[in-house]
Amino acid sequence: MMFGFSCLALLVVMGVALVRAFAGPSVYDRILAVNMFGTKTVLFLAVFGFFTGRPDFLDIALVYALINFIGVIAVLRFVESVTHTGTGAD
Amino acid sequence: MIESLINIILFTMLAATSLAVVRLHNLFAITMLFGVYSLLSAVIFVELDAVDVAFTEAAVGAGISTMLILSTLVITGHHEKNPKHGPWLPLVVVILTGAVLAWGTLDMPLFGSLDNPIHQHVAPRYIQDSPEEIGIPNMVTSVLASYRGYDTMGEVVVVFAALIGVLALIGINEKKCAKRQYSSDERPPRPVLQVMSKLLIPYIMLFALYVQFHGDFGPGGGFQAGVIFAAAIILYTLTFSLDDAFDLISPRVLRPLAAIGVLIYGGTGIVTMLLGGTFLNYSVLAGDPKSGQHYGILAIEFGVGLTVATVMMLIFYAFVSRGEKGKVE
Amino acid sequence: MALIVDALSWALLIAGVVLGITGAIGTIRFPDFYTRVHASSVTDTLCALCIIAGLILQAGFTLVTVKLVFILLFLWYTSPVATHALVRAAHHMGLPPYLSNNASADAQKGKS
Amino acid sequence: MNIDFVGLYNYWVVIFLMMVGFYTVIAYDNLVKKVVGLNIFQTAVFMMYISASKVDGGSVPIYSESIELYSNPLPHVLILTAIVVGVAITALALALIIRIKEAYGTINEDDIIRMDLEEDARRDKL
Repeated sequence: MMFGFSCLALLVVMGVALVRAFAGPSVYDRILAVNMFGTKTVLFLAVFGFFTGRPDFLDIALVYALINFIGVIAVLRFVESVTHTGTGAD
Repeated sequence: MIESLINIILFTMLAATSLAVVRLHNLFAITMLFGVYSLLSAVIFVELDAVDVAFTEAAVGAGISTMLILSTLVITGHHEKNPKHGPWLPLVVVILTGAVLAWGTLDMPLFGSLDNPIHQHVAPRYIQDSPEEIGIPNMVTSVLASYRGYDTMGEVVVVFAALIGVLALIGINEKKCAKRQYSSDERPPRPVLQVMSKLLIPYIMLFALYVQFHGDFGPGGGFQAGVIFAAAIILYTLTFSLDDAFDLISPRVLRPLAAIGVLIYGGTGIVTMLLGGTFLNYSVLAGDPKSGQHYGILAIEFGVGLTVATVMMLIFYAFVSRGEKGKVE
Repeated sequence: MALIVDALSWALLIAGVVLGITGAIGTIRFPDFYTRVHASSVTDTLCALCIIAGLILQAGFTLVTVKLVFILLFLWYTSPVATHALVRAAHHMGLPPYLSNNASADAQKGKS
Repeated sequence: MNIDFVGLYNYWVVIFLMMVGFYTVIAYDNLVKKVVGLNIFQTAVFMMYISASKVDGGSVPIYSESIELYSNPLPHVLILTAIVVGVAITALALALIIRIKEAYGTINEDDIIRMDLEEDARRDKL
């Protein structure tokens, strides 16, 4: 039961991060929101494994963390390499 | 109760993300949200018990697709022109099609019901007999590598064919840029990232090996492991430079390895035929059919992992070298 | 004994979730990018620690615990680095911070 | 009529995603955005299959002695295959887009069609 409620609360946090990702306004705000969404999702996956009673599949959370990190680095790299006009706002 | 609530929230978030992807006009923002969309669908796959699929989607779908779209945007530019024609005609077409499909769902078997027709045929046999017949607990791996081995072989060939297509279309520019020397009072770019990726990359590769060989018992296998291995090199390329990555693993080495992976897969099939079995029937590989299946699955998963890892690295090299160094002369 | 462990793990989970929600509110309510980074990144590490410690108490000494520790280490390792890279990039590209003596900020104050 | 909201919600979202992807492909001119739309459509199909494979009270199809009921592993295999093929197709499409950008200087479909038509008209005159 406890795990279920933790899952729901983490979903709320993920939803809020998504709102920030939709709203922007600058590219960096979006990257921040995506990064935060990713870390909270890793935690969600970990808790969800316990919620369903089969917590042996935490490898997915690890891969998720890894891909999320590499994704953020890649976005930064490519945003840097395209010379941006002004403040990086949309 | 909580389960269906989580399900509904996740699906709603997915729908909202897809809508945001379409509404934005900065292609970088679109790509980022598309990455979120992929990762979110991976979470939904976990929630729907499809851990292997989630693993693949997180690694292949979210990681590689996003990376490729980003490196394409470097070449094509990231601002979208406003469409000249109004949205009304496509909107009408889409709403009509959607309405018809939604009407069709009313006859669908309900989500989660056990009497859904797809649970009646073939699947019960896999679920009941595969742990006995193949001897490995992960049913998805048994079906993927053994029962439907032809299918997976075709898929590996498709991935290889895509590599050939990409290399034919854009190629890899292996010309070295002049090495930049840093004077003593000037720091190299991204020092923090470089140090941490140096520390991290060996563990990522170790984790890839774990995923490769643990695929029989948990989620994982050649596809996922290959992509994670490629992700380590991609991280290296991103934090250092393309030339450094070429020094580390040259495309000259990778190209034959991609073909060797496919050959290992096909060769396993040939060996089973030579030993008197049918193509890709691993039971003949050892005296005991179960150990034979084990050896066979290990061999073909290795082939899959090798091909996928090298293909992903080569495709990434191709896109990034096109962006940084221009056309192949 | 089991009850104490349960209660402790629940308390840790609740603490982690509350921290997460605090950070989320921060990212929505704060006025500009740099303050939002502060809100999310500071809560991130402790939130991860609390939740994963709570789960470890539930899991006991198994492979699951080892994996949880790896996830925690990975998050602790990558999350600050990502934040660092992000803020550094934003600063280099000239994203202006929101300052109280900023002309635009004063104009906003005057409006509200 | 009695409609089971929880039982059909997944399918409705799947249809919504499909239509969003379809709309992106037919209404926008930017080729990269079209590829993203195709990917959204594709993910909708994945969701459809995986939703159908879920069994209430079932568990991950990895054998364990304490588990009685498993979700259907067959759609998982099909979709796992489809995801990797999808990425291969995306890579090929993006490579084509890069070539189009180099040949035409734009990735806007309208401009490309206009340039093609002008080229045809010029050839006809000759």
